[in-house]
Amino acid sequence: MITLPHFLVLSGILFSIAVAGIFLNRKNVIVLLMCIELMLLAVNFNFVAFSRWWGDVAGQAFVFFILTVAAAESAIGLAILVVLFRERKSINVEDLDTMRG
Amino acid sequence: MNLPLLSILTWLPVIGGIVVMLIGDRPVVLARWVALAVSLAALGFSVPLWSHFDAASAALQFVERTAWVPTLHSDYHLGIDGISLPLIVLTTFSTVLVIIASWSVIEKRPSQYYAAFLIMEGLMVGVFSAADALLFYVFWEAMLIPMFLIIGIWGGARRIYATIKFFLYTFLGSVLMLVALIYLYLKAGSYDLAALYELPLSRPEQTLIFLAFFAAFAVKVPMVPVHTWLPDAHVEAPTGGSVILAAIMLKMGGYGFLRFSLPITPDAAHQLDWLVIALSLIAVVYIGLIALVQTDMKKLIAYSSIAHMAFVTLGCFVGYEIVAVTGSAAGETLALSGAMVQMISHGLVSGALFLCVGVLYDRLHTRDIGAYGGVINTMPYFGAFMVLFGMANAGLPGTSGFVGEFMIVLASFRANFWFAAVAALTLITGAAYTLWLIKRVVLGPVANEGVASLKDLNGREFLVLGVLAIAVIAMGVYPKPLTDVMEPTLRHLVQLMSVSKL
Amino acid sequence: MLTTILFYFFSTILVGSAAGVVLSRNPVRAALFLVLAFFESAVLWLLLDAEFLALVLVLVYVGAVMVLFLFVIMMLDINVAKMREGFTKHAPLGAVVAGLMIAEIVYVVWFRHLGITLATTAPPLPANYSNVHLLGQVLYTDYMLPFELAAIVLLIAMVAAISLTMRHRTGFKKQDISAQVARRREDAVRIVKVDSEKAS
Amino acid sequence: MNQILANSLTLASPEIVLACGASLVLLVDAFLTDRQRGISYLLSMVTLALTAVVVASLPEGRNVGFSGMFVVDGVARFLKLAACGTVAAVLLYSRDYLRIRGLFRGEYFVLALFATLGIFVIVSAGSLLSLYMGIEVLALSQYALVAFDRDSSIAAESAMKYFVLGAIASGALLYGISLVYGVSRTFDLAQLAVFVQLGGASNIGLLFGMAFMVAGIAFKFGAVPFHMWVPDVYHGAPTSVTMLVGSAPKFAYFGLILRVLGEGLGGAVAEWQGMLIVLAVLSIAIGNVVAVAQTNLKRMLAYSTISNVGFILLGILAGTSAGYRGALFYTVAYVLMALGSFAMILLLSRKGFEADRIEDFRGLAQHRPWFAWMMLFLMASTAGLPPFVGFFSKLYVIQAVLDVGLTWLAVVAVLFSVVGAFYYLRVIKAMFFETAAGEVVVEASPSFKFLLSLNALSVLALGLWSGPLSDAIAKAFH
Amino acid sequence: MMQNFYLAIPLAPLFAAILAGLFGRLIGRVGAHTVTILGVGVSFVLSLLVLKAQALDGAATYNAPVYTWLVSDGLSMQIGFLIDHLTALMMVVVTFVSLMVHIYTIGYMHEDPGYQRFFSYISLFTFAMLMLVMSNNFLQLFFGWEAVGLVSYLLIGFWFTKPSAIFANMKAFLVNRVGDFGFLLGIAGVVYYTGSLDYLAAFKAAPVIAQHSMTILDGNAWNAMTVICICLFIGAMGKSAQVPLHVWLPDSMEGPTPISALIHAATMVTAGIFMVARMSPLFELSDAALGFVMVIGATTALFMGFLGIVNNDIKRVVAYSTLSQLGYMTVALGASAYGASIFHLMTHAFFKALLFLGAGSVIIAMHHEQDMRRMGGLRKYLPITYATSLIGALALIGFPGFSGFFSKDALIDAVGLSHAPGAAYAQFCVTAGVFITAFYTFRMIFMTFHGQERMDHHTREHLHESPWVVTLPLVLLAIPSVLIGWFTVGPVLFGHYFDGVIVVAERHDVLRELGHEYTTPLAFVLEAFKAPALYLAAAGVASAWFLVLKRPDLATAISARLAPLARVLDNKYGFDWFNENVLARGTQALGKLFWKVGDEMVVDGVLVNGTARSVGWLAAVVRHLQSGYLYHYAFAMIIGLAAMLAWLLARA
Repeated sequence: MITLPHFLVLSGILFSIAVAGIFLNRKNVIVLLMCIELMLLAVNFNFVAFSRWWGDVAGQAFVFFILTVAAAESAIGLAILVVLFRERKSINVEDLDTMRG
Repeated sequence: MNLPLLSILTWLPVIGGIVVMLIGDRPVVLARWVALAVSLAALGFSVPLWSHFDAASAALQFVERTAWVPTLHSDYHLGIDGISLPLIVLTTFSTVLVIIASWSVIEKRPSQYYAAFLIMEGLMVGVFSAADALLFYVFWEAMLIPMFLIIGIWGGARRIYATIKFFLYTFLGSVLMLVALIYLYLKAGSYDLAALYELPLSRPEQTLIFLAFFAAFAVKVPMVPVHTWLPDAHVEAPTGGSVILAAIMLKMGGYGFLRFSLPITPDAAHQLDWLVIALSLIAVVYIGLIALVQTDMKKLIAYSSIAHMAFVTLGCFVGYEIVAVTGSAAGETLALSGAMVQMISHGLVSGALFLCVGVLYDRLHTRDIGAYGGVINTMPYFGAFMVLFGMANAGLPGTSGFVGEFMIVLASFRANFWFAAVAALTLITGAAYTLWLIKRVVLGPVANEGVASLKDLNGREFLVLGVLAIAVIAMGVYPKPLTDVMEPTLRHLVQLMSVSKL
Repeated sequence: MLTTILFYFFSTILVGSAAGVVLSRNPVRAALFLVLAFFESAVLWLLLDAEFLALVLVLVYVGAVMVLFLFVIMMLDINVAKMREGFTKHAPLGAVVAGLMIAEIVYVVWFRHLGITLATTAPPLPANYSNVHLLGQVLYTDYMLPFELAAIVLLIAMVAAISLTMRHRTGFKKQDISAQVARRREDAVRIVKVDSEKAS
Repeated sequence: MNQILANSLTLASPEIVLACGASLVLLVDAFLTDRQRGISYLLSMVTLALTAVVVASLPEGRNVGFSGMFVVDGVARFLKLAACGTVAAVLLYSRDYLRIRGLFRGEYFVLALFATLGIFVIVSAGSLLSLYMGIEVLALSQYALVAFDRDSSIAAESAMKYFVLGAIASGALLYGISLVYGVSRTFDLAQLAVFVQLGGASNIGLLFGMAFMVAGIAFKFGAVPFHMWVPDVYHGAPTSVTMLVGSAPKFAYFGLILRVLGEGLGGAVAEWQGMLIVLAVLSIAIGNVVAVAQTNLKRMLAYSTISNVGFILLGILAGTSAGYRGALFYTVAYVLMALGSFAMILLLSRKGFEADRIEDFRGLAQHRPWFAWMMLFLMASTAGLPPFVGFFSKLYVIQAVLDVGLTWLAVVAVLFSVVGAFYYLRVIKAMFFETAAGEVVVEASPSFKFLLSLNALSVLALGLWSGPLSDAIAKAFH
Repeated sequence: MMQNFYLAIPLAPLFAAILAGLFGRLIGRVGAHTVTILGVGVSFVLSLLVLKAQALDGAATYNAPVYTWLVSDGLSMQIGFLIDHLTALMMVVVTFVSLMVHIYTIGYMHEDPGYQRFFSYISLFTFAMLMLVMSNNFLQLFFGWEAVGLVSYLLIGFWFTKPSAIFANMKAFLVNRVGDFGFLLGIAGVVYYTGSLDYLAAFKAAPVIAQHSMTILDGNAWNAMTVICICLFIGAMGKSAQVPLHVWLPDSMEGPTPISALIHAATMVTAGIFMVARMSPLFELSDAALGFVMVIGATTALFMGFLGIVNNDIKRVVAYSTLSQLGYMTVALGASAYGASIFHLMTHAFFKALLFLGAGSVIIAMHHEQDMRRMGGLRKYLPITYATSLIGALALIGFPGFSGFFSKDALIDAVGLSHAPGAAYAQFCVTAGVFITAFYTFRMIFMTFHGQERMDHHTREHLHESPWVVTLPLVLLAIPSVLIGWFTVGPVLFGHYFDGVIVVAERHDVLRELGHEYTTPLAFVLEAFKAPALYLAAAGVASAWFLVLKRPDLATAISARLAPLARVLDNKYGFDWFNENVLARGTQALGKLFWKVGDEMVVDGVLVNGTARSVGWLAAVVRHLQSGYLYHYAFAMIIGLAAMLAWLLARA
């Protein structure tokens, strides 16, 4: 029997993996962007599951907007990435340390 | 006379200071004369303040009151009583002297120097005349900035260390007071001092509030062990800064005790009076001994200031012990009155001593005692003044320095023989460090070529020191006008102190 | 029963591919794992009767966003050889924190049921249920404001992306038709009087 | 078009004007040559002015539109006006800076206007959904603005950091929203408030979601430990962008926290108060302490921001209306001071010289005494010294904290503000006590100087006479 | 009317002092001494009138305030005069000696550049001393007390380029301050118990004090009167140079000689004696205090006399003699023989001033040489000085018929009758002191005026008698030194002169006991031949003659034989050593310790800068968390989030 908590736990695991990915990844910025997508995906799981269980379309509507925003976000993220690469010739996370302290 | 005298005394110097700053250094002469004119005007306005003051009343006089911050129920509320009046007059008086004393001495941005002092003057008058706790705090803190600049811009070699130390020390103390004031406001619903006086407070509340106030005022006075900013600040400050610092800013601590700690938290003050008394007595001995071994003239006088201000705190708090021991309030007013007199006197005497050091410093650019010796040979008038002020500092009867100490010793004997005994030790230590200073600097054969080349006081310096000398002696010979002004207010204060707020 | 099997099957792959995104050394491979994760999610969403969103996920994410990712990876010409192992000595600590997060979430949703009473199964859907229809109905009415804002978000993304990445390169030759059309004779031809006799 | 929609659109008219204005600028700018960019600038200013006029003419009282997603009340109107003014000031301040650095492009204005729109949406949000959309409108504009100087490597780096961390924060916020939604079955803040009132305050799911949301909000504010982006972004972004990022959005975040915690989860104040206390204490402590070690003024101001955010949180965490009022007062005062401080950096910067180190201010009092005094006002105010407005703002929030019995918190806060005073003093020290290494050049336009003076003097004036501002705030909350 | 009259007495010298001090350059040397002598002269004449009115015309005691200094808490502090027999006597003594010194100074200081200043000071001193003795209250007493101390300070350091002088004046002031410390406490005690600073009011309430007890140290209840009296007496010890606060007086000889005569022999140092006598209503109520006074006085009387024996500086010998005589007066006070004490004070003022001025005259003649070992045989060069000094010496040793005889003999007898604690010790000391006094006095006379001439040739050629302004005061002082005892011993000592002024308890009243046997001065003189004192004095003179003139070698031999004792005496019992090395160095070391360790290390180093440093250190550490790495930032956020969640779950 698949209950709501099943989905919620799944989303929790996804969310945690995504988060862990962000701070475990020490090399590649672009993977960070992917982790972000993954994180939003996990959130969407929650919304969709709740929406289904409560029979309320609002949750799905929210997911719709999240998807839109996430797409826009990726666009900007990638744009910044491109600018960064042009300046640094690198997208290595460890190189992003000129400002500290 | 329907002029808003207190507002004039507060804002005239501030505006005058801004004007002087805008005039700038070109020409300096103009800035200087405007500064002098403003300070003289302020002194002039304090004359009617004294003459129209009803010395028989303990009530606030010259009251001005308009809404200021309605959301905080805080008013622009000025008013003075017998405690404020002498301190305000001392402020206006000292400022004039400081401006004259720095007439041609300051070379770096002189107009800003004068401006800073004028602004300080206004703010100090504000502190002494504010009848609203928030307004008081605003003036109290606002004063830090000009003083910070005065020490930092025109000070000596370690001026930056000294001024930052001064600033943070005093700021640290006063923020705690702010918390206490806000707390009181929340309980009383108003920042009006009269309302705070009537506010009942439980014992733990009083204790915490008292300690918060204590943090602010003890630093300002300063009391051992939070006194170490003072020697540094004094040593590094320019002469005028030292004078104002010693003559007035330290008084704000004592004023705070009288205006806030005692009437607002009488029970806690009673409960913790041992702390204040103990610290005061420790200061007399400890600081006295430290002053003895100083090699820097200003530092020596600074330490002597701390020891003298210890009398003020002793006088403020010994009253509770008097009641506890004798069962009567007789002597309380005497102690408070002594504290007030001591403040005024110390303002004159230490100011004068700092000016004396300034006179020497302007000539030889050192404050090291070892660099002098036999100054009186080349500067007889100066030597005479220095001996006079030294004697006043040592508390010689006939000078102002004696009056307050005498009153406080008399009063504290009522509380405990040892209070009086330790306090009276200042007769010995005070004389020791002062006379030793005089011996090494003023007396003796001409020590070196520097001393040999000294020129005696010029007319300006003579005027300043002469006026101070007259004040010191007049106050020593006939202090009654001063104490009469304060007496009803202090009696009222004793009443406030004796009514439990529990 | 079937849903249970499907759920566990796809969710296992989903978690695995998510882990693949995080763990793979090669960004291209990570992107492909992410694509896989999106597919699995779409399937699971179908299990939740969210057909429209499932399709959007595949179309928009797999079809557009992930392609963009791959495009950027290619364009930036990242030296994959240099992309060594990305984890460092602090990885265990990171794993602990991630585990803690999972534990906390699991505790709340699994053991505490979010503090509310949850129906074991999803309520049955009405007979004429149409996911797309329902969404379409609310998007332009109740959700008008966010919808407009979504448009603005996209506009911002566009403006930002263009302004950040578009460059006017020097030495770049392009045709300017209006300039060509607006050309006048005087601009192009200069009549010079030549003293013929002195030529040569 | 039905009446309800018409009403909604009327309520949203400022946003519409703003969005149209931004689009117009975008459109017009495409046809302008570099020398004509001034037109975009003017158009943006006109848009802001128009918007402000429209905001001011909105109906009084609390009005709801767009199915409850959009709320216009006194606070929203106040915050919108403040945001308009702030953004306009930022644009004016940054004009010369941008022009000199070749950044004077239409997109800057477009993004700034969109950011303003985001602020508007946030402060008017009636639902978690519109709140989220507003946050993203604002955030995306800011990411782009931070990276706006494409030739600056540190700008790109800071933008990247800002973006990634911001996305995590968004994720956390969304995760929290999803849990709250899962428990309360609504996005509407008013309904959420009802749910919380009816016993939801003790629901673990709700609280769990709330914690995620608090983390997201704390990131936006830059509260410790979600503050790490602040110093790098303030440092890396072009100063004019730093100024924008560091000023107007604070109004939005105030609105955000007010709407979410104050209105939606107001009934659970006992639950989020503890979290905010920790955040506030950490922010005040770490912000003030680390600022001491900074030599870069922008970075120092970033840490100063962190500590000030802690103070704003003090007002919020009291959970009383006086606390919210105090926090808003604080926000206004802080924005004024931050604007002025960054403007001082802009004042001294010129081509190839950013003037963002404290030592760049050496000897200012000798060469430009007027501006040295202005900076002194700003620094003293930020340090919380009377009679400047910064003092009163601290007074209000500390009062709020004391009012709910958190005396120790007030004491901690003021003690750390003493530490804070130290680094503001360092700036004053550099200006007044030290001598300049070389010539101090000021190339700013008269309007810049005028606005800066006005800005700094207002810090003093609002301190001496804080009545009007506190009255206005009280009215906004009425 | 009377008030103005009395006011004129102190104000005349004050006015003169101001004139000479502030406008000295304007009025010149002649102007300065004219105006000051005029001022003091007026005081003297008026004082004589007062004495006449009091002593002969039986004028009532005058007690009235001049003005109110301040009023606080119901305690009125006033400046006012109490004119009675005691005061009148003191006023005459003070103004007379002062006048003599003024005149003498013209000659003594005529070459000094600080001429006007000197006159200003001594006139100022006269003013202060008059304020002291004329006071009707403790405040003014203290004022005068400190004022004379100030002038003493200024005068000892008159030659301010002389290092020894400015050391001595500081020492004098500080030691006096130690006394004042006790004095001030005593006054505070009086005010506490009586509620008044006024003498008469306080005396009236005095029995009340004696009923109180004070706990000074835990477990020890002291009679309040004893505490107060001892405190007051500590003040007297400072001013009247009683052991151990005597150390300043010998050093004060660094000042010009007229000062030694005026201040450090005749007037100021007797202020302590005067004060105790004035306070007799208080002291009478505490036997313990009286015993204390007596023991201190006796010790001073004997042991300071010893020091006179070994000293070779002519002025210092006189100074030690002064110390010793002050001890005598103090002993008398302790024996409740206040009258005898005041009487001795008076006679001593004349003959000691005489001796000092005589010594000054010698010093002038010797061109500021003070070492007696370089003198000798001066008798023929300085006949007047010799004659007058001899009179002074005879008066000092109590040669029958001379003024000193009357006072000292009565004093010794009185001590003999006393039953106060320590009376036996005191009696021994004063009796033995007679021999010592005679010995050192005549040692001085012999060494200076007799025997071979030991001065160098140059000095000898210029030896001549001093000018008349110097010798006139000598003569004028010699007259009372010889005669005054005859006229005054009856009324002052055994009559009723001090009745109502000095209060003596019935059981203490030794003078009245003595008075029973008194008939006439002549009988009193003859009576002395029955007592041992006279023979001791004679023995003293004889020994001096033997050791100084007859067998000088024996003196050296004796001091060699008694080397340890001689060393003790040479070191003046080690008081100076103790003060300088233990007290002064000790306090300095303590001050340095407090400063360097307390202030600089603990308060500044640890608390203040330590806090600043630890903030800086913390900043540097926390700064490192801001590593610049994105993953650290993210990690911090996640930890924060996880912690918040954990905290929440722990609470829920």
